[in-house]
Amino acid sequence: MTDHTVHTEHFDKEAGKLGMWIFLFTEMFLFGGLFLVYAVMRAQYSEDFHTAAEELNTFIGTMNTVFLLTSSMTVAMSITAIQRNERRLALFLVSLTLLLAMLFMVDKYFEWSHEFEYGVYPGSDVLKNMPHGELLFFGLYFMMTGLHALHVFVGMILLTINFIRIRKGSINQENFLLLENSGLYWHLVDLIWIFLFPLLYLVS
Amino acid sequence: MKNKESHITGYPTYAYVLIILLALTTISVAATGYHLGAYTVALALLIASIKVATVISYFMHLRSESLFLKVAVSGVFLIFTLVIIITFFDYLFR
Amino acid sequence: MFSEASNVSAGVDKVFAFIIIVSLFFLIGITVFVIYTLIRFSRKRNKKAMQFSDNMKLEIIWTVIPIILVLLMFYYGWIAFAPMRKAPRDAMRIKAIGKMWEWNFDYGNGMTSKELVIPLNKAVRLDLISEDVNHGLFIPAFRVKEDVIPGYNNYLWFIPQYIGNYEILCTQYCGLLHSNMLSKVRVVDQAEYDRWFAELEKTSKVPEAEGLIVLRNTGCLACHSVDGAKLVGPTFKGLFGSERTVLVNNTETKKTVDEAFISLSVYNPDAEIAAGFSKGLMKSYTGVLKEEDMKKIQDYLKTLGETK
Amino acid sequence: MGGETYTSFLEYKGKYKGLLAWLLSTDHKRIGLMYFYVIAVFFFIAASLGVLMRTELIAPGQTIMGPQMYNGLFTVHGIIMIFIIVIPGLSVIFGNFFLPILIGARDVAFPKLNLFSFYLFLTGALLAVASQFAGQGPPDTGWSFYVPYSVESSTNVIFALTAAFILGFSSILTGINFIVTIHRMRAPGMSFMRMPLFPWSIYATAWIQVLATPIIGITLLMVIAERVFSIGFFDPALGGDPVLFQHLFWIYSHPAVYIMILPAMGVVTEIFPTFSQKPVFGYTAIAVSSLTIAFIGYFVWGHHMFTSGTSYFSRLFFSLLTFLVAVPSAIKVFNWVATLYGGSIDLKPPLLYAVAFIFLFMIGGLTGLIQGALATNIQVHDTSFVVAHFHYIIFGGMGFAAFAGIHYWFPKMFGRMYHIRFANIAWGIIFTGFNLFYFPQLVIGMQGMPRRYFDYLPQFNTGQFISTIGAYIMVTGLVMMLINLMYASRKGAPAPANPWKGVTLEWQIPSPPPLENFDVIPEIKRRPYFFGENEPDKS
Ligand code: HEA
Ligand code: HEA
Ligand code: HEC
Ligand code: CUA
Ligand SMILES: [Cu+2]
Repeated sequence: MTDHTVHTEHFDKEAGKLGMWIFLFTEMFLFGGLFLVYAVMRAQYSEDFHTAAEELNTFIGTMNTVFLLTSSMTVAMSITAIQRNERRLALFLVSLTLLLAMLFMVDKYFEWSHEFEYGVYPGSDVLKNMPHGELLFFGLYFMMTGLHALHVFVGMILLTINFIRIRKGSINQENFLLLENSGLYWHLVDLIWIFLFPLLYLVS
Repeated sequence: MKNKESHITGYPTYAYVLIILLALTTISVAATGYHLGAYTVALALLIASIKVATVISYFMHLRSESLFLKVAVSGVFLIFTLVIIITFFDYLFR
Repeated sequence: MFSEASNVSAGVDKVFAFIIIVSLFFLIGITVFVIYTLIRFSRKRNKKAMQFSDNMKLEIIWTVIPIILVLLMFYYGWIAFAPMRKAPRDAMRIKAIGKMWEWNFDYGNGMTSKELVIPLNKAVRLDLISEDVNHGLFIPAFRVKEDVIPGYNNYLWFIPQYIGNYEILCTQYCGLLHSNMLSKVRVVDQAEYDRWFAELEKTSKVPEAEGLIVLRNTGCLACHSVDGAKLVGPTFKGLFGSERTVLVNNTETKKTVDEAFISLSVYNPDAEIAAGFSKGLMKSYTGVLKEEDMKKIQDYLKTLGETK
Repeated sequence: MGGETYTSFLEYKGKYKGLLAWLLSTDHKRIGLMYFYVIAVFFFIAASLGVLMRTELIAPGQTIMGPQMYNGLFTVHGIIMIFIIVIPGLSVIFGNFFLPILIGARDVAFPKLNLFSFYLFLTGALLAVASQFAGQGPPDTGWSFYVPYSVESSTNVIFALTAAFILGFSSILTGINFIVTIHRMRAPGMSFMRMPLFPWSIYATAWIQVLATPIIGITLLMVIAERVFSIGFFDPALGGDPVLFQHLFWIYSHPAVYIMILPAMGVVTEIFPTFSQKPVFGYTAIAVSSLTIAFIGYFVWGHHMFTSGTSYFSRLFFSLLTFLVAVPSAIKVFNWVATLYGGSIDLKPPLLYAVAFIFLFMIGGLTGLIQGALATNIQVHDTSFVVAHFHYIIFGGMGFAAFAGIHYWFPKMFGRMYHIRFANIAWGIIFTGFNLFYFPQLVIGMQGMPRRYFDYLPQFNTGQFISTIGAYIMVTGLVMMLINLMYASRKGAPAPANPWKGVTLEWQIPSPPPLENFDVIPEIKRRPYFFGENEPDKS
């Protein structure tokens, strides 16, 4: 794709990792904006936030936390596996991560469709007739979990690519930057959930 | 930056970290049952922060990264906290 | 030199003067110095450049002096600003209601005026209320300005110190006719104020025409005036009974405005486009405007009809 | 172009031919030039809109257009100028072209990502233009998109919001690229304290881009969600908070003004030493003040909201910080002046523009102080005083620095030279027109002429009239400058490798530079800007 036929640059692993970290900073601030809105709204409508949060299913939330935390561990382990050149194990760990991610999404799917059934979805009449604070809570809830789910989805695509490339051998003991960076990304998805979970499900 | 041989973290470390994280989650869920008033949020956020710090330093290997990156990560959290606090200068004193 | 129109204006002007004087000092000083340098050290006169690149003492001086100066500016700015947020308790309270694109001043008990009329030397507190989007209430002569934000209870206050007329402008962008959202403050002496107030009490007892209220509440007046001014759409003044040229399927037709014409224009505006206006600006009000309200509008427009 | 044979990046033939050789190139210099062309075209569009506005304002009442049109014009003028021209502007053009060369690298750290940012940028830019024509007419919210109006307006606001969102992402990716480039690709021996000052300013800028832009991204997404799903974060009818939107908007948009000015400061900092043949005065102070501006600049956003009913305490806080952030700018001004002093000064067009930059930037900055003080801000907020402030500082500052940079690096970029006398004359006309244009705006602003006014009270007529005449004069000069440069880029006399006797790395390679910049990566042994033996060798 490039016209750099004489490119002499060596491959710089540190640069790749640094770039990823900085990208993660921007992701943090992307969600940060939502957290800021959450904080301000919550300070104004703490009662309403409380009642609205009660309607969310803490069990599903907790399960999802467990899924994500565990998947974070498996993806971290897969890097160790690659470093030790245990390819089979790495493949297994990556697929385990994918499986956990899938479980997270399925859970999310049930949760959202449950809410939709009750007429709670963005712009619905039920929502519009709620007290303002509850309306805002659900607005934030959908926006935050929606954006987060989108990130989970992107993460799953990345993991799949990793899976294929480990099998093909283009990710190996010498060269596993992509896996490392995808791992970093995946941990970020986890980090954000760690904050989302108490803020949305555990307000009392 | 030094061209270090990548650090390899052993599997057991990760497992221990996960156990700690799960334990913290349990505490945080259980704590909602008690009515601690305004402290509930504080507690929940405190626990979440501990969890986040753990994930960053172990799963994301910040421990073994360069000093620059450590400073940068803390700087980012610092800036974000300041932004929230400063915004509340408006809302709290209105 | 300093305006005394309100109790805060002189204070604000002093801050202006202070900052401007300091600024001019630096602006002129630095500019003259640069020009001098450009001439004195031009390559013609100075073949070989001196080589120096540091001077700790200078650096410290020109860090500390600006810090002191800006802190002074901050302090004066604060001192002159402080009274603006401390309205006295016994201030006369008037609601200033902003909506697209006019001001209304509510003196209580349903007495509203388009102009702000106030007695001399009395503290006045305006409670700022918006009925739609953000506006900004600005009285340049008084050096006061605050934004009028829906859902907020912002306010401003002042004591007028001279009799006279002053502009009120809207400074927060609020859509199409933002620049026409003007009004006036009239500062008068107590006696005249009492007279004016008594008059206001009398006139505000006369109820407004029902049709006018409907027009206002439905938002028609955003685009149509009742006094002949041309806004987005044609004015309602003199409309009823007049002969209009309209475009039906791109052919010009003459029609006399009657009840049916108005109904059609409102429920299906694109069917007949008044000459000189473009399609699509006015939306259909089917389902929004009830039949009985339509009736009220038609009756009201009749009163605005051609009077010859 | 010297005697030795080499292929410059302009002539280099890779896999692709013709236009594709440019469109698919990952060479930082070609990408820089592509940005340059795109931005120049957009500048021309937005500037024409500005001139139309000026014409409307020549007399009170309706002159050449109605209010709907006028409101659309200043919105699109503002959006294009801010999001497409000045925020990316200098860092994508000169940053791409010269950052790698100045630090002795062959390219940026992620060349493909760089090309990708360019296409994101192009998409966003085209979308912004499309918002003019598609659907329900040009957006009319002002570039600040204040709710609730931006939620209610029936015009093409979503297009504009999406455009700004995409442009933001392009800006973030460029920022990441530059930070990593500076960290990883400096030539051997070039410590941070031996890095030229333009890369320093790009470095500070890149951090703001990375840390502030996502906030506007998410804010715009929320407004879109609000328009599409009526979720209600900001609309008071749904319990939302319009002032919260302003907070979020300015949390980004204030730091954004430093994204605009820092690279501009970097450019002029390169120019002063070259034309006075003297090292930069106070290297450390200039480098550190860039970082200070970037850091403090993050926490002063509230000075745009002094009349929005924010709390008394927060007004005090923001006013204080606003004043503090002015100090590092002052320090830079003093250092530039000291750099000139005692030099052997060659008053060529780049230096003319750079000196004009100091003057106009000072006026812009000092009027900023008036706005930063609480009492006076009340009077001038949302008046044409603010309009004059930011045109002085953006156009007079960043714009003039851009012109300075173009005239400085033109021979290097194109390998040709423009007509110097002609450039001087154009400079004179632009400078005169500029002041005639914006100074009256300061005066009528203080008297209470609000901004975004299509029509105005008769007492402001004189000022507005002079302003419009000034604008026409300035445009004449700008067109002359443009003609001079366009002519020179094809027909100008070939330029030597080092026409200004500069000492930074870009002048040590041929003009235009070869594909990979350096045959041998140079080794850096001392600070930049070393013009002779007199200076003791520091660090
Ligand atoms: C490149 C862009 C840029 C830059 C660099 C700045 C720099 C500054 N700006 Fe400006 N500003 C804008 C772009 C910029 N601004 C824009 C676009 C808006 C309007 C947005 C909108 O509403 O649409 C705006 C609006 C704006 C406001 C809000 C006005 C209002 O709407 O009410 C304020 C208020 O404090 C402000 C202040 C300042 C200050 C104090 C600086 C300082 O950083 C300036 C520092 C510089 C100097 C001080 C001059 C040099 C120093 C000397 C000559 C030495 C002497 C100095 C001392 C003694 C201190 N600006
Ligand atoms: C970079 C920023 C920038 C620049 C350069 C300009 C340039 C100009 N602007 Fe400005 N303007 C803004 C940013 C800018 N503007 C912003 C942000 C707003 C606020 C919008 C809002 O309120 O929401 C605004 C608002 C604004 C208003 C106020 C509207 C109002 O409040 O009612 C007016 C009115 O006169 C105006 C006029 C002009 C004019 C006549 C020019 C002219 O000076 C332009 C003349 C220039 C040319 C004709 C250039 C010719 C082309 C070339 C020479 C190409 C060469 C290019 C390269 C080599 C790269 N602008
Ligand atoms: C967004 C602006 C807008 C609003 C709001 C609006 N109109 Fe109109 N109206 C127009 C325009 C533009 C025209 C001329 C084009 C046409 O005939 O459709 C028009 C035409 C008309 C006409 C025909 C006048 C003629 O000379 O042919 C009538 C009657 C009318 N409107 C009544 C109303 C009423 C009643 C309402 C409120 C319920 C209303 N309009 C709201 C913009 C508006
Ligand atoms: Cu109301 Cu502008
Ligand atoms: Cu600002």
